[in-house]
Amino acid sequence: MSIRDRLSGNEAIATAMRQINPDVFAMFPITPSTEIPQYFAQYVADGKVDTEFITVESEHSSLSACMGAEAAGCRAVTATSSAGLAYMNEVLYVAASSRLPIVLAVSCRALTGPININHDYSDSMAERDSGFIQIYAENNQEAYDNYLQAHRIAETADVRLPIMICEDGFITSHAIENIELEEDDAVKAFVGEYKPEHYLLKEENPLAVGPYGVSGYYMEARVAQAEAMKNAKRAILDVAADFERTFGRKYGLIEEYCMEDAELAIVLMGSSAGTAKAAVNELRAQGVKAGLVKVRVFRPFPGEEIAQAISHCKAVAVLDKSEGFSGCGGPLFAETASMCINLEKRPKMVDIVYGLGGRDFTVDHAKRVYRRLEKIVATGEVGPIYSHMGQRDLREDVQ
Amino acid sequence: MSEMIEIRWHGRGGQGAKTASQLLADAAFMSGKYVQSFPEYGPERSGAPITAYNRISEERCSIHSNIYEPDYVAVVDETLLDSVNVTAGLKAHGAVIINTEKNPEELRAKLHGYEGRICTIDARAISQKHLGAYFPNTPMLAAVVAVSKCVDPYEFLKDMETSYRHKFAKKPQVVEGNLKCLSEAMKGVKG
Amino acid sequence: MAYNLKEQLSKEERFEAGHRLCAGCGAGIVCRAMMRAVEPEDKAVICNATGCLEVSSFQYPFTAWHDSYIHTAFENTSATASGVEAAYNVMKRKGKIPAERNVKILAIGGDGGTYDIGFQSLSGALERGHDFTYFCYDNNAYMNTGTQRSSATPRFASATTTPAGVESVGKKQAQKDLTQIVVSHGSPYVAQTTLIGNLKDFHEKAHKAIYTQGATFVNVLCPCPRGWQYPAEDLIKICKLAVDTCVWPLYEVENGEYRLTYEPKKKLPVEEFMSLQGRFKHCFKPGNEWTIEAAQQYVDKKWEELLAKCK
Amino acid sequence: MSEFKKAKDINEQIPWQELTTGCEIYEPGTSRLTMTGEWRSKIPVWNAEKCKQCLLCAPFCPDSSIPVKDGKRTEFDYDHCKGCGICFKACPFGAIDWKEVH
Repeated sequence: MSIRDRLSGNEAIATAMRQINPDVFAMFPITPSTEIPQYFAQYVADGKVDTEFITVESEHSSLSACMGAEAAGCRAVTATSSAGLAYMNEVLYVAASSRLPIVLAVSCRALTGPININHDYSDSMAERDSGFIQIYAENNQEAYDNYLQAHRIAETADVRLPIMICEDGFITSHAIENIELEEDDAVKAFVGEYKPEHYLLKEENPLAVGPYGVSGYYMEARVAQAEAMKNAKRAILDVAADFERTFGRKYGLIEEYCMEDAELAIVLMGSSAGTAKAAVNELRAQGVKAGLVKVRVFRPFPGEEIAQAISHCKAVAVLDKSEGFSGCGGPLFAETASMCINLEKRPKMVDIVYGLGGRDFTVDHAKRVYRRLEKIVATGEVGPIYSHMGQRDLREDVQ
Repeated sequence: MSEMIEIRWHGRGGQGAKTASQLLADAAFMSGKYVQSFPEYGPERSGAPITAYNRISEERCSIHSNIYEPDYVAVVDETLLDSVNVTAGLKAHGAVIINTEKNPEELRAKLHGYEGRICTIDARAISQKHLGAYFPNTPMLAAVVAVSKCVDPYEFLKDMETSYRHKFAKKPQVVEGNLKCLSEAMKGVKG
Repeated sequence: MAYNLKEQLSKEERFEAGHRLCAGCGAGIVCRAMMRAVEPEDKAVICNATGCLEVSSFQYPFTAWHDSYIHTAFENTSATASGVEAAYNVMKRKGKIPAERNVKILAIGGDGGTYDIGFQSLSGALERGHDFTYFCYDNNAYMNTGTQRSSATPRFASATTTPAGVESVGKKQAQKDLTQIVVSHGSPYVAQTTLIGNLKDFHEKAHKAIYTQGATFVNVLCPCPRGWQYPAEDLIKICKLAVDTCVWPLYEVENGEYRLTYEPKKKLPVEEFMSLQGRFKHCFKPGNEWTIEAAQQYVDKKWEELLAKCK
Repeated sequence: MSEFKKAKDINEQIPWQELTTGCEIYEPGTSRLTMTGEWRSKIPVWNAEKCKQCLLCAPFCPDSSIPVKDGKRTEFDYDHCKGCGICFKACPFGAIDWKEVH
């Protein structure tokens, strides 16, 4: 039986952690993820978990300690945001290439500068090539559900990769909303025990982790890691299928909303998808064939699935909540567009960078995007492929 | 979604506007509603003006933006009226609920031409009387419920009693004080 | 138990031949002796900072270590060890490791990974008091990248980023006294040693450090023939001179109590240590005599300070 | 013990599918498979007759190439000895020569 409750995204994730009872939690605080280890510290203080809770001196060390613990044979977790994730950058790559299935909760927040504590994806997007699996949540429920699935995905034998469970800083992390929680025992049964084949503290044989790899091995090691990331796609769907059987809530790599006959579509991530759904509802009521694709899994990138979902559309806007500074669009657009390149028939596509550093994204903003797509369809003119939305601007508003 | 009620709270960092919005979400949650409670975050420290929000509805609300056209506005600290345009975007059918000892019409001049309903509640006096200290949140919460009817007032008092009895299991006198505080505030709204 | 070299060498080797350290590298001697200090019935997990030792002792698929080993990065070895220790504690608590099984957690890094880039994580782990022992093989510069100066490089040493030249007499600053800094963390056991005699001094300190509960630290002066520019075969002589000139005093600090473990019968001039090494060659050029005097004054001052603490 | 990939079966000819996950190794001391004796330009020669078995040479070998058996040193492990000469200097009895490799 699910338990009806109301929690913030951070407390939902902390609750999932409590139910899973990981072996080691290495923490260093940073807004807006700080509440996660704070809630957890209280669980430790109250004897609700028997986790070894290490209060390290930096995020670089929190992930390093997780590496040591995970390699030693434990489930190790941590949480961070923004500069903390950036500070972990080096270790993210090492954890992934060492194939250690650490679970990292990220309350996504803008990177400096100027320094800003609010939400966008500049932190997690900057780590998109780190080798971590990345799953994003629209709300507290998804943050909780994604976390419950995380260990199993990461620990899948032919995957063995670390995973980021991302929620939108403040918007999700600090907003209290209704949530369906699952019983502790049901969660434990779903997640299961961690049984690595080899680990540092194994009695029967030693384990050596993290070698120097000469050129004669490096390429092969990287291909193996790339294949593991490809395997993660199947693992995510398998775990989601079992999650649906067990708890009744359904997840995929992407969520298609009103896409069956959509002519105009937005591709976006996280809480903005929920806001945009309200715009779709309004437009549908007016007879506009609007739809949206919410990208739940960003790594591995569900390129074929997205391309398939939007292939029949006339115009598509990709909404990027991070500035990649490529000079020609954000990362979600670059990858979405590249995956459409071989479609027989493909929609006109534009990229809109929005919502940086907590700049609000409203239903009206979403409607403006659909109006722009209508104009593209009507005129056949795409206009600027890459633009920003929501900023004060001396130029004529391209939206 | 027409039955969704959106509320905006204005307070000062450390005074508990965020907590008040959470308490309201709790109350609405207990009466079976779908709720959202979220503050607008910045690096503000104690004393700085802050904003918090509530959405209360019968179905889950997928919108995650701030609220620009609230149905109700709650002002926890009267002195904010000098610096913040608290009624900005407030819907015509709505109301602003202000913590003050003044009468509603005495404050209209400070509300930037706002023509709608003004409600006041002397949260300080009620709080001092029943709780022996200044905790504006409890009377404010009751006033917002009384004005907005975002939850059924009778159910609200019942749920709050259950909640207080659980929360203050070892301090029954605190339960009584809080309940009196709520019921007096519900009756004491002016305007 | 009294130190017996024959018994020690009869133990099974735990740092294998075939690693790729330079011929004559002190680090190989350090690793062997470190592993002899772990009781044969106990297992160890070695956490190694990026550096010469790491690229040489675990080059895929060849590990020199008989015990479990993990390398993650350069600056985070103490943090990695913290995680291993946390795992060990929790696995014992949860019954995943039998109570009677003993695993010693060792961290090892060069002076770059310890004095400098790894200093933050070392300080953090010391302060938290994880039950592990950190061994620093201090070879006085960043050797893995080609002898760039570190904070462990002594004053006047020529390094590739502090070369001697017309306007330069090598490194301008004295060596950071990391051992003292570790003592200031309140570590229950801290020691300085090097590779001399029958390695009794090293062994006893390593053993005491490994078998003292808490975060303990052993700082080992570890010559690098390439970086210090001396003939590789002279390693023992160099170490002995470092000790007899008091450039590298041998002492230990147990719960804050200082103890000198070796006092030279005759304290030799620092010049004798310097003259064997190409990195100090410029100090012996006419006009640079003052550098040797300054080096001597510094060593004398530090030595007197240490003696005062050991009284 | 489960069957796992051995270092001796890992080389620069095998495909990526046959590497260990994360380039881990599950055995002790596989470096022994590397013949670092090939690096040698000078060679230590042990004179068993002069040797007093004081063992001072053995712990100073950075390459674990002076095996000690039953409390006595034995012949150098020339497969791995890099010829650094430290043992030659360590010996107080002149029982180790150090010669050019020809």
